[in-house]
Amino acid sequence: MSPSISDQCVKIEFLSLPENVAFARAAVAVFASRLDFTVDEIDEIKVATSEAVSNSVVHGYRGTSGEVRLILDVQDGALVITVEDDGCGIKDVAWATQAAHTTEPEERMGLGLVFIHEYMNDVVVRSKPGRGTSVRMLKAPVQAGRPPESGPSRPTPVQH
Amino acid sequence: MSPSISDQCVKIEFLSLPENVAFARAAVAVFASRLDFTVDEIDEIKVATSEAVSNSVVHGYRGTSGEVRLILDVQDGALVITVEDDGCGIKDVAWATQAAHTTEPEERMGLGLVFIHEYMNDVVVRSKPGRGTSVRMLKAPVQAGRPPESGPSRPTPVQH
Amino acid sequence: MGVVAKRIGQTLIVYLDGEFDLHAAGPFKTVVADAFARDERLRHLIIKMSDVTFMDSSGVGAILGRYRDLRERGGRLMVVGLQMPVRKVFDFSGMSRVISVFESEGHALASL
Amino acid sequence: MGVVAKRIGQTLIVYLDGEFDLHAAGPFKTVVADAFARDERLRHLIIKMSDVTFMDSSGVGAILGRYRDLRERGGRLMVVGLQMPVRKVFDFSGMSRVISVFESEGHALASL
Ligand SMILES: Nc1ncnc2c1ncn2[C@@H]1O[C@H](COP(=O)(O)OP(=O)(O)O)[C@@H](O)[C@H]1O
Ligand SMILES: Nc1ncnc2c1ncn2[C@@H]1O[C@H](COP(=O)(O)OP(=O)(O)O)[C@@H](O)[C@H]1O
Repeated sequence: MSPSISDQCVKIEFLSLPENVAFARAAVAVFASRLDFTVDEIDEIKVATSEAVSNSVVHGYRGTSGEVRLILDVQDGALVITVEDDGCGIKDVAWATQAAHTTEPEERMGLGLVFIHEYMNDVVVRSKPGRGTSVRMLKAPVQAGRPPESGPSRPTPVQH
Repeated sequence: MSPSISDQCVKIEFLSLPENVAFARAAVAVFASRLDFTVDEIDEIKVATSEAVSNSVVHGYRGTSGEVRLILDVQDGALVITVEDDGCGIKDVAWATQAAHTTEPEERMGLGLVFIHEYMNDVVVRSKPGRGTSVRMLKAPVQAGRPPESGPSRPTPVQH
Repeated sequence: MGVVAKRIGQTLIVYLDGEFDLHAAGPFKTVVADAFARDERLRHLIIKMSDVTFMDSSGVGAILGRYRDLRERGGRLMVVGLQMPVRKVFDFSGMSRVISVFESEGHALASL
Repeated sequence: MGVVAKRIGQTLIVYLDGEFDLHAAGPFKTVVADAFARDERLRHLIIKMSDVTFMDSSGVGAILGRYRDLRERGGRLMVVGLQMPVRKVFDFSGMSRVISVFESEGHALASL
């Protein structure tokens, strides 16, 4: 489903278990440190990843379990995260994207996709009912061009 | 090549670039936090992972690049890490396993496999010249059974 | 995530630490439901979040669910100590409009 | 990994921070080789490692390579400040038998 990938691409596969959501977040945070993101931006990326992976677990494979794929890449200096599942799919993506729209009103707030759109620069949701869902989210560092920060102990290191 | 996998299995694929070695280490450290490892044990796991992935990069795909697969699993309470490549393979595994034995004496120390054996409980290296190499390393937490440590601020938390 | 609960008068205080996500929402709900089921004196809930380092909409949803339960029984839900990234998620989800956030447990208890 | 170099007399001091692995070995070798190529006064090398949080056999190998180069030219290589996990790898690889480890830059310089 990914149109093109770079040499830096990392592909991660796991079962749709709730404990894997934390792993996905942490893996994305580590990967994102290749780019010049601020701590706040990394926090936003973690939230967006958490929402997309949680959706695959909760909605995509509701009541069952299946494979979730998390594809991390850097394209033109931006982080590109794709979360894919082979679950039930979304009937109406435009409807699902709106705040408070959820198929699980008892349990969920219908804010996952709202957070994803808020925290990422560019989001494409592709879904086929009965086939699965892919959420592609892009984020470019705001301070692009500045060298990444290092520990506080070293004033002006040459970074490699 | 993995004989069996559990529900917790996470599979990671990336190209054999030196910058991916750090990603592999960090991903393994995050995954390993599911088990009751001490900080020292996590450090050992990071070294072993680093050695196996570096070997795929440096030896497996020497001068070229190719896919490295990192498969993380929990089996019978132990961490099982498998590093696979489709590179040149090892002619004589028994020879390569001994300290100071390396095919790159100018650059390398021949200690990677020694560290892997020292730091992990159980190591199986499978290799076919021209086909690739798979290093399966198992480590069980020494203090198994004790609840994992949490941050210093909470004295006796109920962990979930 | 760590979940520890204690009772002060009619109030259950739940201390959370770590990451409040889908996986953590289950234990959180169970601890609260069990405490309220066991102890009829309980009416209010204070969630101490100063050691929560991450929260997403599953965490927010778990808090909102408890808020709805308590409102039905005439109880109150208060949140204490939100770190910055958690506060951002809390505010953006509109929770600050319905749930009071306090700086300390003492302030929250005093407001009852 | 961060690599910063400065010269004191005949000695090049290289400050490393971060993770000393395969990826970091390249920049480290380049910085040292460039400095020695540019400045004929240089004879010795001190590697300051107190901010190195991780090292594997690629890091050890990069140090050993510099040690061999310097020994050929009659220079010395000293290492300063090893954190525990890094020290363990250093010791286990047998490097402590050939390379002196000092607690501080001052001690290392004084030993010359
Ligand atoms: N991966 C997915 N698979 C199937 N349905 C999904 C998926 N992601 C989102 N949805 C649908 O879109 C709706 C809105 O999603 P979201 O905004 O994340 O809110 P919530 O998760 O709180 O329901 C969900 O209720 C669900 O019906
Ligand atoms: N993944 C691999 N693919 C091909 N050859 C390998 C691989 N891993 C190890 N080897 C061979 O085994 C030898 C010993 O490896 P190791 O003990 O890690 O030491 P070093 O990496 O320092 O050479 C290597 O020099 C190489 O010839």
